[in-house]
Amino acid sequence: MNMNRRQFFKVCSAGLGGSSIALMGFSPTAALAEVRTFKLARATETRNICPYCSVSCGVLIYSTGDKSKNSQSEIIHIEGDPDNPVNRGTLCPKGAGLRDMIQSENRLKWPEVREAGASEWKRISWNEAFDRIAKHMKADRDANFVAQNADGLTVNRWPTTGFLVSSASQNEAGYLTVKTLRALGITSLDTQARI
Amino acid sequence: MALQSLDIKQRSATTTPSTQVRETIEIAKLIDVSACIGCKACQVACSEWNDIRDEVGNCHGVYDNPMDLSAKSWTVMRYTEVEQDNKLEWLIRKDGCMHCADPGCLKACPAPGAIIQYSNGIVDFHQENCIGCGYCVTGCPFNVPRISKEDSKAYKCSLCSDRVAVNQAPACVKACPTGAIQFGSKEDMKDYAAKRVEDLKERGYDQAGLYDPQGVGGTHVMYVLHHADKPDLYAGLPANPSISPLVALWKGFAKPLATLALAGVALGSLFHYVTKGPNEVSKEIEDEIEREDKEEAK
Amino acid sequence: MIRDPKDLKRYTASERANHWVVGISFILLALSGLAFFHPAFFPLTQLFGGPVWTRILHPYLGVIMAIGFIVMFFRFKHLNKMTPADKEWLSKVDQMVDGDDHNMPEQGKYNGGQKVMFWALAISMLLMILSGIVIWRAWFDLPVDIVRLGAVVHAAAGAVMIGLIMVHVYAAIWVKGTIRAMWYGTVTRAWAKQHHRGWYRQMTGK
Amino acid sequence: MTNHWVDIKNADLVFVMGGNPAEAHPCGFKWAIEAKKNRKAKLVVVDPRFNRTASVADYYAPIRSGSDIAFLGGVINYLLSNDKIHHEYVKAYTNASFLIDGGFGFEDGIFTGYNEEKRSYDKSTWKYQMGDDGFAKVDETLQDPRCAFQMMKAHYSRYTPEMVSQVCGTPKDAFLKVCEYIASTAAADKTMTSLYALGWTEHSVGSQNIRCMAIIQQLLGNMGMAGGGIGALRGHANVQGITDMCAYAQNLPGYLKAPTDADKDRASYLASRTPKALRPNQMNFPQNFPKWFTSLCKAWWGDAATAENDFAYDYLPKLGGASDTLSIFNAMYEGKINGFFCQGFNPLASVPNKRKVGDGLAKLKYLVIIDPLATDTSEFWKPHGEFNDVKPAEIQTEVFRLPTSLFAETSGTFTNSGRVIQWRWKAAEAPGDSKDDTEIIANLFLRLKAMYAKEGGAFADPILKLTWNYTQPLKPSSEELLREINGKAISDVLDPKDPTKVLVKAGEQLPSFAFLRDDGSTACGNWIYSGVWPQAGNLSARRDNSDPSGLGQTLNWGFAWPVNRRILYNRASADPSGKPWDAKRTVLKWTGSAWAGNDIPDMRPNAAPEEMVMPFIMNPEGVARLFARDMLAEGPFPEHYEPFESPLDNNPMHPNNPKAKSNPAARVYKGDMEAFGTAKDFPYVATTYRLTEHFHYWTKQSRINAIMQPEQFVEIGEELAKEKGIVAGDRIKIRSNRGFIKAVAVVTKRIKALDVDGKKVHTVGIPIHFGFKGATKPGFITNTLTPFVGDANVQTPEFKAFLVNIEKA
Repeated sequence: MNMNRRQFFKVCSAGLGGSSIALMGFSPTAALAEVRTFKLARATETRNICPYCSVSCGVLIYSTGDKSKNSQSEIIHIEGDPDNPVNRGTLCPKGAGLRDMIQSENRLKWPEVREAGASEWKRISWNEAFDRIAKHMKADRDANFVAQNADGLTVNRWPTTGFLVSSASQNEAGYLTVKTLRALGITSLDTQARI
Repeated sequence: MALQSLDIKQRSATTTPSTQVRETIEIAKLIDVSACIGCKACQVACSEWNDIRDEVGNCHGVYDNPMDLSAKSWTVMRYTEVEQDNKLEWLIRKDGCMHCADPGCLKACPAPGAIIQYSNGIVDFHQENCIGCGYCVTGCPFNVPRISKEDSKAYKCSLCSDRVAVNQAPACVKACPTGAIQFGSKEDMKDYAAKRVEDLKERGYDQAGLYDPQGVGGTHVMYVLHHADKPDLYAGLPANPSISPLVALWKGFAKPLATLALAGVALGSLFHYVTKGPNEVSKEIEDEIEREDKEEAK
Repeated sequence: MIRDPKDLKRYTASERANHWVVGISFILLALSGLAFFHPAFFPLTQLFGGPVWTRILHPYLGVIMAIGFIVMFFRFKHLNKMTPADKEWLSKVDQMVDGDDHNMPEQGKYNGGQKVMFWALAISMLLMILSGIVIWRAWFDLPVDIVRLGAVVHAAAGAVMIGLIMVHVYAAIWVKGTIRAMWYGTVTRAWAKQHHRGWYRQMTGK
Repeated sequence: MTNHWVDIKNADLVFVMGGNPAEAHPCGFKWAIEAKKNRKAKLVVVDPRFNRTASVADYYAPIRSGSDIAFLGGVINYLLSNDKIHHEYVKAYTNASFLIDGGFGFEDGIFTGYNEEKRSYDKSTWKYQMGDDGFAKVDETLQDPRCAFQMMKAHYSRYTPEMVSQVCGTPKDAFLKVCEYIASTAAADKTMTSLYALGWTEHSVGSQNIRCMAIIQQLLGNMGMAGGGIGALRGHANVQGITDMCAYAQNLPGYLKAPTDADKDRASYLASRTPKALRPNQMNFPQNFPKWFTSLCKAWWGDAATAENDFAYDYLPKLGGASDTLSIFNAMYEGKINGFFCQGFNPLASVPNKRKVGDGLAKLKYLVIIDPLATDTSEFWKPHGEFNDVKPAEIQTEVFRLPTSLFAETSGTFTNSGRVIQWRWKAAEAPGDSKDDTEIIANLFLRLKAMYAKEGGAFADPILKLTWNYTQPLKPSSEELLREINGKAISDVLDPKDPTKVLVKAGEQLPSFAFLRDDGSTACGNWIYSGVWPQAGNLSARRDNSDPSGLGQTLNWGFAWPVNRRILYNRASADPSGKPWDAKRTVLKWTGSAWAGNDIPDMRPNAAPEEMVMPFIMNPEGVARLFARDMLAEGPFPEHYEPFESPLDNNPMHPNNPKAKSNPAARVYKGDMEAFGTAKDFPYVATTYRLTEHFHYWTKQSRINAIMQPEQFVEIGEELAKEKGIVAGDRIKIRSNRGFIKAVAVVTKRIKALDVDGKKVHTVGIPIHFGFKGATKPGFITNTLTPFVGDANVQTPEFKAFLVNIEKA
């Protein structure tokens, strides 16, 4: 190709024009620099207490929605309660990760039974679960209740069913559990206090 | 210390100045290594706030886990057992972005607006503008940014710019159970550090001091160290970090100069052409060939 | 365009194809590379589908160019051995640039300037390949110091290479009758006789 | 805790031994750091490992796991022989001056009255000499060789620094340095707080470990002081509250000792539980026992509990014998238990000797798991490779798994280690069909009740007549339950001094336990919580965190039991004349007419100092006990005994008395003694512990915590690693006489070999937390290794000191 002076200028101006188009028309959108939106804006804040160790740090649980009728709320974040005099907003690695406990893949969602000798779980209804467990309890209690000991003293105990009481549930649940177990005569009970 | 989107000090790959008129407070995070128990609350709080979850790894025979910074671990604790003069110390340092006043990552970044330095000192990555070239990694004197294998974007600690923007402390700071991480204006943090250093000196740490390296213009994440004379003890914290001279050279004056040189070549050629004219085959030789052809034809 | 059957064959079809593979990939590489070289060129990324695509494509184009270049290198290497005549030519290059080629010594297929260009490009290309591999994060994960060095070398060698190619292109434009060698493969005997008399003699036996 | 979390900031010395609060209670530990920052306090750590707490300590001393009493006995000896004690405090506020029964003695490691066959003591001589006035005899000069002070001094004179070093492996100079730090707080205006946790309790001598510190704090005059006291750093969020509710056999809510077979009727029961004052003028607060107990019976059986039927005394089961976790699992192992419930409890992982526990569970007819998570226990029957090598077909236990809600999904109260009861608000619904614990209990109970009402059955009365007047019987609310716990007046409560004056009207909530009566006019579910929900409303939900004193008392935040008191024994923070020992940290002072200050007085408010009413109002002595009488199983003074698995052949303190090698009063079941290993086969001392990244066996289910610490590891010292050719990251096998686990080796400078009794002793540190269910890498259960023996008093298993061997896996 033989390019004369005029042709050369043509090529040059075409190149310039092309890059001008790139600069004006096709140039990238303005690179904005805004911070990520604050994710807790308008989230529902609920005050609670960390369920791990006995420091009992106050936590703020943030969930979606405003508790209106049609919106299901989901916990999206948990952080320390700055008002709580003990932790003053701080949390340890366990408390700071509480959301992953609440949303653990290993949360149980419905009652299950593993039949004697079976190798798998079977989903059952609450009604069936309560019914079967209550029958077991009554049968065992009626069969093994000790009204009097060998010396003939009234002892009224049911020693053959045991119960380990949660140290993670609220005082009220613990109290109700103890009250119920004592009324049933259970003496084989303990809690996590020493382990 | 409100942080609004326009309070920008520097943007990557941008040659014109950003808005400079508003005066905002320069902030800093102070990590008091002498009060750190290495509990990793900061690691968890960071992951929780920023919605990142790294892989469940393996134990590698040390307490460290995850073993290194990654696109999904923006801060990690580094544990070092040091025995000096028969005294054992377990030095635990929270590693992560230092938010340099003179950020090497920003300097190296070729994508406009992918790295922003806010006027409060936070150096933030904007993944939307990131092209994944990894130049920020080469620019960083602390080896902090990481490129995600999933989206090829660069990630690192944002100093929770979204929290700071609404006047909340970063998530790690808020969580830190022992108050080893403090947050406030850089000036206040220096004052706080001075008190801590005084206390440490009283306890026999003669070389206690503040780590605010001037090689990068100071940082917005600072450390109180018991052995400020030997930052290297703390899992290789650099004693005198600065932007690699290679990066400085390359991103400093070399590139504009090279651009000018290239423009010079182009313009030189143009002017050469218009002044000297094209180098055409001389009439003489054309005639010679013609003559030869005629002779041959005979 | 009708060609004179007596025109001299300078490049075979495969050589030309090879050159243009390298040439096109170079242009694309230069444009995409410049986009990351200096913010002023960043809008060039739009030619490639945006900045991220530019970052993704650039190294693959580099692979194409590298392969093309290596093939070409071995094709032309033997023609680019420096001779005393080349040195003489180089010593008088200022006259040449000034537009006066009367005193230039007789040249073979390539003149001294072209040979220097060949070797300069070859060295630049080698550096580009090595440094390019080092900084190609999608496939390689090397120590940061090496990557830093790689980035500098890549940028520097790239700038040099672009400069060299600009000279190369300009020379082709400036020396009339040159460009057709890479289009059709032939040059006129007059062109050959004027610029590469040694080669002219070799080809024509005159 | 006698004090509370925030109060740690008031200490001059934070002494951490038997615990690792930086690891296990980071947010509480902040107050130790605050003390360091703001009071220039010192932090001293004694532990087998240089742990996370040690990493920020001013001084660290190593110790062989299981030798704490030797160390602390040495401290007592140091304080006494160097006269570093708070004389006025010791004289006035402890039983130092009390004369001890002439029959009491101690010989070569054994106290008077030992019965080797029963492994227990006849404690009839472990008492004071009584005067004709019915009170204990005292010698104010503390010179009588039979006074508690002199007896104690003689007892601990054997605990020389050399002996401490020989037994504990602690270098002598390190031990003495620790003693110096501790001794510095004998000054009236200096306090030490002691922080301990399972590192003291999980030994066969757990209770006595803590007794040692009680003695030390008395000698230093630190009990009742701001920044003093003893901090039992408890485990679960509500383990304090559930312990207060006494969800264990020995006690009824509020620590009321449960009736046993020995208590044939209410009268004799009350008589044996209601002590008489041992010194004149003392408050002897437990004299109110009948009021607390009667109100409890009224809360539970209401109108069915009448004076005529002994307030339903017979409705309560009588305890036939031991009934703690270990004894229950032993009974289960022996096939004596048919049904079992695990409510938020994972015994397969958390009870010693996993194999024995698993075998026991396999003998059950039915097992009910009530838990939010899929626990290891719930799948004890399911094969999980070598981690749980079982055959389901051979296990005939019917297992039910009931999903329950987590903390965020219920409302109610938690009680922290500092006894502060705090209300929580429900934030979300539990996933799927989960139900609250209360709902599950209510459903089961009401079903049983209906069955008993219809079909009859064994002793149905306590079931049929149990008070259950909840608005939604199947869903009792936390608010209703907390009101029941607080208690209310059934009929008008009258002023005993002026019976015309009604203090609380019938039906109203009680303002505090001071208003409880033993005539059936009050009902109260847990007397120590009385006051948490008075007529004014729910005080546990108070959120005023103002702190006018600057001591961190925040009296208007939540409600601390008892009666919102934040520091127990706070009367002891002032001298006998009522002047604070340290005016800068005034907790209480005598104003001339009453006790007042920055806390609720642990004292009758108008008890003038001249009345000499002593601060330890729960003790019939009125003072604290250096000599613990018959309160503990193995002796009135703590004595060092070796762990049941010891690297030593004998107890270096009693080398010639095999009876005194290990705790002579600890219970060992048949078969378990044989399951103990010896140093010949298992040469290394192992100790188990928690990591800060995890909580017990829960957070292994939580992804983020699994990321932070993903896999079971074991810590060994560099020297042992070198001997065994192990490098960090290697997989190693750890064996005890009860089984083996495999884990990754962490090789560290932080565990050093110790020179114990002329022998080099290595320690192997084994974190718990891991198992075969969860987000962490599946692994073994640490308690496969641990021995099935507990503390002689409360049966806390000896998790902290046993023997293992290790090899590369």
